[in-house]
Amino acid sequence: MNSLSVYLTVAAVLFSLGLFGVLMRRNLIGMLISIELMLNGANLNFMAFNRFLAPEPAVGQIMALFIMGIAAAEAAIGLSIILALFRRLRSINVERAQRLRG
Amino acid sequence: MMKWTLFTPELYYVAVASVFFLCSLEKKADPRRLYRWAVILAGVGLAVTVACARMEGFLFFDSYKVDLFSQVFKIFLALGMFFVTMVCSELYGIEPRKHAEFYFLLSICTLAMMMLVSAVELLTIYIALELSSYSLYLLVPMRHRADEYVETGIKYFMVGATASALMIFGMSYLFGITHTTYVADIIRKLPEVLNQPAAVVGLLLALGGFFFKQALFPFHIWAPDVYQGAANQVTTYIATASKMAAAAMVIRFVGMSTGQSEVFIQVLVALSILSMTFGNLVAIVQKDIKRLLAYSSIAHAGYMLIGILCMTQRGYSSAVYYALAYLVMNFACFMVIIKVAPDGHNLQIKELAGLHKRSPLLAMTLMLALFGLAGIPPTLGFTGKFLVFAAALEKGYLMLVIIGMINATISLYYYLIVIKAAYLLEPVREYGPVRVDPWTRVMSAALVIAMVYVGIFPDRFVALAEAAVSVLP
Amino acid sequence: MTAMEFAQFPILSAILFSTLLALLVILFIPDDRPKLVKQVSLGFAAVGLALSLYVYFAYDPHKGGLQFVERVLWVKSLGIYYFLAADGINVPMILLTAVVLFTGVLTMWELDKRVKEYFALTYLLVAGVYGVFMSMDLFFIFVWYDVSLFPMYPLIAIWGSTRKEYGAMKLTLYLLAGSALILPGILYLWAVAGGTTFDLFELQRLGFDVQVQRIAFVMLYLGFGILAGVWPFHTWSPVGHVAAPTAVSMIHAGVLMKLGAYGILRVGMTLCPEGLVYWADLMALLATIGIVYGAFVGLAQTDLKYVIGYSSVSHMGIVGLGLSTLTVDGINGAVFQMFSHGIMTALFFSAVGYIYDKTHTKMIPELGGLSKTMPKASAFFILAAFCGIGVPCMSSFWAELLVFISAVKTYPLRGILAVSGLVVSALFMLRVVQKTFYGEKNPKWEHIPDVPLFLASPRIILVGILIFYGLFPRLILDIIQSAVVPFVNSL
Amino acid sequence: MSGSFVIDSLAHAVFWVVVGIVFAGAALAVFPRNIVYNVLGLILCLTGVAALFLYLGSFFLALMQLLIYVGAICIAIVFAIMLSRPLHLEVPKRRMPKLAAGIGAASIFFAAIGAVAWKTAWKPAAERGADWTITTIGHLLLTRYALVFEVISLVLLVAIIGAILTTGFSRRLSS
Amino acid sequence: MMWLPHDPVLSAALACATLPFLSMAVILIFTRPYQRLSCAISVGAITVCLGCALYLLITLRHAPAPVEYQWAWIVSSDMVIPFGFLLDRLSLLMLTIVAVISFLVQVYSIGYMHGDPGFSRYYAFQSLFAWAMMTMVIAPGMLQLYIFWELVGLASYLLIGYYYEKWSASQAGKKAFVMTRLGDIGFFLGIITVLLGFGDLGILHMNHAAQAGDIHPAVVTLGAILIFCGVVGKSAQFPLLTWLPDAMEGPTPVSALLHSATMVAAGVYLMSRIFPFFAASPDAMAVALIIGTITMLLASTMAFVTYDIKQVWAYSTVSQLGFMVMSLAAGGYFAGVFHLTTHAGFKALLFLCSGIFIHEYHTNDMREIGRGGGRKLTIPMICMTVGALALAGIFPFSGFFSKEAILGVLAEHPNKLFLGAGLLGAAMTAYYSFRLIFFILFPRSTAEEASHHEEAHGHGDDHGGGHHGHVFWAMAWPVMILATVTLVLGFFQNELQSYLLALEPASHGHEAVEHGGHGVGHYLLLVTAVCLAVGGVFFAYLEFGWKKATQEGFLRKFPAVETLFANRWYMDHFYRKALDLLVYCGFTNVFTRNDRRVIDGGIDGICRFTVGGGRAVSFLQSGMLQYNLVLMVAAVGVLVLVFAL
Repeated sequence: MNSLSVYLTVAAVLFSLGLFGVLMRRNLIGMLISIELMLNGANLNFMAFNRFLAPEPAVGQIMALFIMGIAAAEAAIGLSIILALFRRLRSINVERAQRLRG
Repeated sequence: MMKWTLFTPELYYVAVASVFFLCSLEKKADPRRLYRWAVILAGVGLAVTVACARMEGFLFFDSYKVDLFSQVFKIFLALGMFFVTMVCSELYGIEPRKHAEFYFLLSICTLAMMMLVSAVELLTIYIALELSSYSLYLLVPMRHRADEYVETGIKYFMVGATASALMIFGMSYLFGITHTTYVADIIRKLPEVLNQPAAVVGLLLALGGFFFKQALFPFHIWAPDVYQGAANQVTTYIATASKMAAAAMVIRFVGMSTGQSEVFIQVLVALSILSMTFGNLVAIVQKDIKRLLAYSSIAHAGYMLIGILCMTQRGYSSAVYYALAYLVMNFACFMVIIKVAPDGHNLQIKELAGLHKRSPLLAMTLMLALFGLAGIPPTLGFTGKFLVFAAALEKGYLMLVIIGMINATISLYYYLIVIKAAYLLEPVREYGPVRVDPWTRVMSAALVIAMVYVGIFPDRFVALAEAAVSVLP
Repeated sequence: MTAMEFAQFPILSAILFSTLLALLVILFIPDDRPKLVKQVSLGFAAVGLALSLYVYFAYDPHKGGLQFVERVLWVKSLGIYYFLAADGINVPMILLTAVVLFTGVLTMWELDKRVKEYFALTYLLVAGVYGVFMSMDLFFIFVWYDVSLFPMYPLIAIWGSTRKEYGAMKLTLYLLAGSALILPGILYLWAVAGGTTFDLFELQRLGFDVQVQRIAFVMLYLGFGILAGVWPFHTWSPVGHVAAPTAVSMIHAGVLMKLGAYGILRVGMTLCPEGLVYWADLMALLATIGIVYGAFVGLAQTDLKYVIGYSSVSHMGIVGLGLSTLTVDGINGAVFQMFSHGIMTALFFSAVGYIYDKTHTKMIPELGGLSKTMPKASAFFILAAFCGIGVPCMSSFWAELLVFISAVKTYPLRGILAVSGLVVSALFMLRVVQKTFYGEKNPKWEHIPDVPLFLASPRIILVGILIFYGLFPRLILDIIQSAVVPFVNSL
Repeated sequence: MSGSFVIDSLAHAVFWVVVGIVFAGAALAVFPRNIVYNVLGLILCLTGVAALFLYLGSFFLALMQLLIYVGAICIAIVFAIMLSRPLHLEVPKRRMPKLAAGIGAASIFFAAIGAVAWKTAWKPAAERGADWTITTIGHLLLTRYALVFEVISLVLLVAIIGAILTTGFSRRLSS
Repeated sequence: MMWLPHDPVLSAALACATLPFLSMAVILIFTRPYQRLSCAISVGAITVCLGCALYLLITLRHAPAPVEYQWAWIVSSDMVIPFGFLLDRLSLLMLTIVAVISFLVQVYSIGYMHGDPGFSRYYAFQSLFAWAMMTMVIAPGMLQLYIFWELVGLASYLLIGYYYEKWSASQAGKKAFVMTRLGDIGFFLGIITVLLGFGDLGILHMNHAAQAGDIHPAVVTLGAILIFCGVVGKSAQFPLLTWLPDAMEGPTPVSALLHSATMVAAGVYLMSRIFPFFAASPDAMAVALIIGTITMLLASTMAFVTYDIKQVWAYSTVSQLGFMVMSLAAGGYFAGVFHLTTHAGFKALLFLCSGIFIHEYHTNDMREIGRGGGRKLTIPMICMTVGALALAGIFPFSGFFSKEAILGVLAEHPNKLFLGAGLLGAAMTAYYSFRLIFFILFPRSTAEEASHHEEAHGHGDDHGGGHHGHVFWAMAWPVMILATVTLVLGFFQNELQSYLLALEPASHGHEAVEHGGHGVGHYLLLVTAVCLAVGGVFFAYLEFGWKKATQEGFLRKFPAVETLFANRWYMDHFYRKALDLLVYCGFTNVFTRNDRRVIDGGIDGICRFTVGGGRAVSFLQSGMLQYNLVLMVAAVGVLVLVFAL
């Protein structure tokens, strides 16, 4: 069963779980974690395609590598914004952030 | 070997970014001096970009393509950057000690978007896009005394991160189905496999990232909050320059399907209609002018998409023209907002009351810009809409055009409300005259003339846009 | 910029750009010199009038066809031409515009609020009107059409009266909603024709499929029809007229509404004759309803301007009816009616304007007996009312005559109904005249001076024109006919 | 043959175990309301993904996954948790409508991409290289992806500056 | 004006068709403040016109064929509407009548309107009236006739509502205009019918073609009946007759003009103008005959009960017009025109005389005038009696001759009912006209019938007091001239007949009757008629003139009938009700509501709906990040599903 579809399914599950987390978690850090999950789903996709379909095995790996780098940067920026928010609101609950609306 | 001269504008902006990075290390940077330097550097940047407009060639093993299309958008970006630095003379939205970083991030963002419009390889596109997004994520929460708007940054970030995750997920499908990351190769291979769901879904999700930048429905959700919550200058930048790159990329990506998939076009039509309608409807009830413009930008993304989804040369060129029009008109609006609210607060529509007395020039600029956004001749906004609709009708999308025009009528309503405030309402309390420095006067006059001139004599600009899109595969 | 075809002095451009020049000049006059603004405005209006008169006299009805042609390629890739020309239909319209502008400027001579902006916007508006009446290129027709619409908003909302913001908003949105149908219609025709030209006559030569014509004609008819006050899309008209300041009402009802009818004729009927034939029945029905309905509703109004507004609906119905007959007589009459209604309604509003300026009311029950205090001012309104009733020897009589003759011929039942509308219109006009001007002297208005000669001059001009063309209708009808005959033959 | 069969089936079994770990980690990262569990779940999940990378033939990426994700990102998150909200505070209750909406939207999406993944006839490339060496990756990084390589440094620079800027620590001692 | 001198006939016609208009324009534009000058201009113009008319009459009296001048007024497709002059015997006769009466009335008005603040305006309108009427009379085509016909209506509107500050006056003007308009719609449609069915609106062509049977009979009938609608409106025939009595609100000279030679005469003139056309359709003739008869009888009954001096004459006009219509409809072309002529004379006389009384006593009530000593104004009294005698058809006054001619025609009609009606009408005419005369001649000082009929609402002629000499004489001269005319005109019956009929060859049967109508039956009829008239006068004397008379009238014994008559057979009520019900409460109300609520409300509703939609949709942007994200993800999911499935 070590086939492309399995990997794609696993990736889809990871991605959807991440998405679910983003939609549902109130803890901003929890949301960030969920986004990391989504990126991992994409990563897994790249690696799977790389393994089963792609002509050049290096390309998918490089893709995944850079996505990791981006994820790191994203985490850094996300966390810093979350911390900045925390310093103002004394909370990292996303539901507190709903003053702008309509 | 590589012709590095092709890379001149980008290198120039790297240099600019370094300059401001160095400034940020300074103990105490004088905001006025920084402003002057920023204007000069941005102006030179515009000149450099224009000077490089006619260059063509490939860089970095074909992952970076310099052609008229990208150069035109680079000019738009440089123009946007220049515009935004111009209105930074009263940068009260940002803490004075962070001004250097502000300019730094602005240059980086511009640089990233310049790379974005030239990039023809998925990874490059992705990274460039992320770079520009990150700069903006950071610019948004920089607002001074932003207690009320503190949530903006996190909203922007979360939506952006989600959208970019969707995008990279879609790109992975594109990679999977076409086995390549080069746009040119994808365009070659995609039509064969377009009957596969993954191909179109990959394309659509990948487009999501740019739709996010463009604030197209359903990726628009950040726009109102961010427009309202960011400092006025930052909003200006987001509303003008950052839309340009997104438009270019949407053109590039939509072009991948080469009009082969009927369903894909229908989805784009639906998105465009939803975007126009949603944006215009919600804009009606807005009180904050920046928020109003946010919704209007959602609607305009829909109009622009009409041109793009035609997938013809005429359609793309109309979208390019529309992008230019949008840049100029939107900037004119924001310039007025910034000048009327020099302390950087968020301007309510009713605060514009009596603007025609407080500053006739600004009032006129605003009126013309809003009429332009509403698509009323003889402004360039009208010409843009006209071209877009012409392209759509050439493909026979009559209903789409009618819906677009009805939407334009709806939009006129809220633009008129703003104009009414500026021209008709008597101010509730005395606001005092608006301080308009000579530069702003020149700028206003130039904008007014540009809006009318390009609207009346569109020939050369249309030709330019057509030449630009003619290099697209 | 190729293909310059300036046969002679570009007189039409001169008229068009004189208004834009006026706009610019006015913008650069300092705020504190309102008198100068007015003088400059009047000067430019006079120049425009003189040039229009030149066009009117220089136009050769025996030769017919397009004259004073100016044609320059404007946007190459779309096939847009800067194409000005005039034929027998345009010439009266241009003249009408010039006259109404001139008298409108005179009528607003006592304006003291934001004078500069007012006249600047007026000139913008008029530039649009001229543009539509001169352009023979669909793109430019649409551009000028919109240019003529949007100044209405500030003009009404700033200088207006009763419910001005509501009226302005309603009018602007409604009319621009109309243009939301015109643009797709125009572009549709352009695209079907291959997307190479917006030149009206080239498009006409290319011809269209019947199905295309039917679709396009509906859009054009509805779009332009809204501005022409076609029932049931007329409700903006009374509301807008009531809200608008005097001269704006004059220009609006006098000229702008004609744009709609002109658009139907020039764009819709020229390009979609088959579509017109298909929809003519419905057009005639709507027009007839408009004629009768407008008169009846006018009967119930208590605001003078509402009355005029509804009379405009009724009279524009006559134009629509004439157009829908597709006969030379009918279209002759329709165009003639466009001209005479323009003059007449300008006279109406001008007369009401003076009364309103002095009494600050236009409610009929509050007025009454005005003829005693201001006989001259009243006389103008009464004369306009006579013209509205269709009294012979005033120009609109001829127009109505032609329209009704051809209407009865083409659509007997609707024609008879429309003719019967004349009784109602007589009833409601006379009722207004009676209630407003007749009766005992009203002590409230005793102190009001009668209109002095200078302020009366616009009305004198308008009355003069009405009667002049009423006595010598051929002077204008021959010109109109020179365009209508080939037009109908080409259908 | 039997040896390879055993190894194969063992590998197969381990593969499913790894998939189970990934799922478990993901679930742990998303569902519990305690943020610390989430981080631990994330770590678990990422490690599982690293293992999957091994299955997909890239030892290098698996290593990178552990280094960057587990080593850097998760630590950063832990620090953020420590800097932000006191852990002992009561976690707010879940709201059912939001939960339902979230589940609905996410499952639509899952169904959609699952269907896409399954319905698409994935075709391998005509010519497939087998060059899995790190050398090639390094070579590509310095040639074809040189621009990206440069830009990611910019990204990281922006991230660093941004993090400092946003959290309010100024590099200037004056403030 | 190069073409002017060449042809004196044309110049004269042109003068008639332009001078009064110019005079009006000059007065209105320039000489309004100068009353005497205005008056002089107007009277001067009409004098010239009179001269021209007489010149034309004399020059062309033996012309073998009608003289026609035409210029294209408008040209549209193949339709040419000419402006021009048709100078034949009928039009010249009528032109002269109009000119004479207009001239006399204008001269009379110098006295009557003396000192009125709107003196100039009055003369301007008079000029307009004269212009419209004269140009109408000599119109060569139906459209020109229609155009000036309308202008006549306009002029009468202006003159009836001359005292516009009086509500009833403006009301009466409006009523006159709208009611005649109602008839004119028919007229207009009739013209269009002829135009479409025949293609030529030249009066001579129409007449010839209709006689020759070149026009489809249905077209003729339809056209004739529709055109007759115009006659009904203009000449105040049943059922559109109620405007004419109200039209008394105008100054009395205006009434004189209106009732004799212009407004109402226009209708009958039209009928005689296209008489051959009418005659070609027996159905139309029958309709006209019935209408005329009804009108005549109805109007007479109304005249029985009114005390307003002008109203009596007004009703008498209506009934005499009915007579004329009857005559024409019965085929009596000459009789009708002759009666039109004589009637113009004596009716103008009657009104002008009444005007003098009214001017003197400031009241319209004949009893008041009588009590005030009306008989002391000898000249007017005599003249009025002359007029009344003519009206009653007593020998040798002009009315006698014309009425006899009409009765002669009616006698020829197969249905003798009409003759009976005619005779009855003659008797009634005599009764009510002398009722008036006796009221003034034999006043009763007691006011026993206090305010039973409040007809005489205060008249508007409240200018200057007692009559100055020249004022009185300005009024008296025209009256005396008219009285003379009334006396002598009847004796010119044969001359007139031969003049008029020379052009109308005695080819069609009815005319032959008139030529050889002096048989035994005719004399019998003559005697009967005179007896009836004298009987009417005598009956009136019994009731009003005799010393012991109660001056109550026999109708007092039938109060119901009296009320019916006094209320004009409730026709006004009917119209009022119909107008209220149908127009004001009906269409107007429904349409206005529809306009406000449905159409405008619909538009506003759409706008409100849009704004409301904006408000509703704006809840999507809830501010809660995750709700928005749900929206986004769900939308993307749905889009992806579209492709996946």
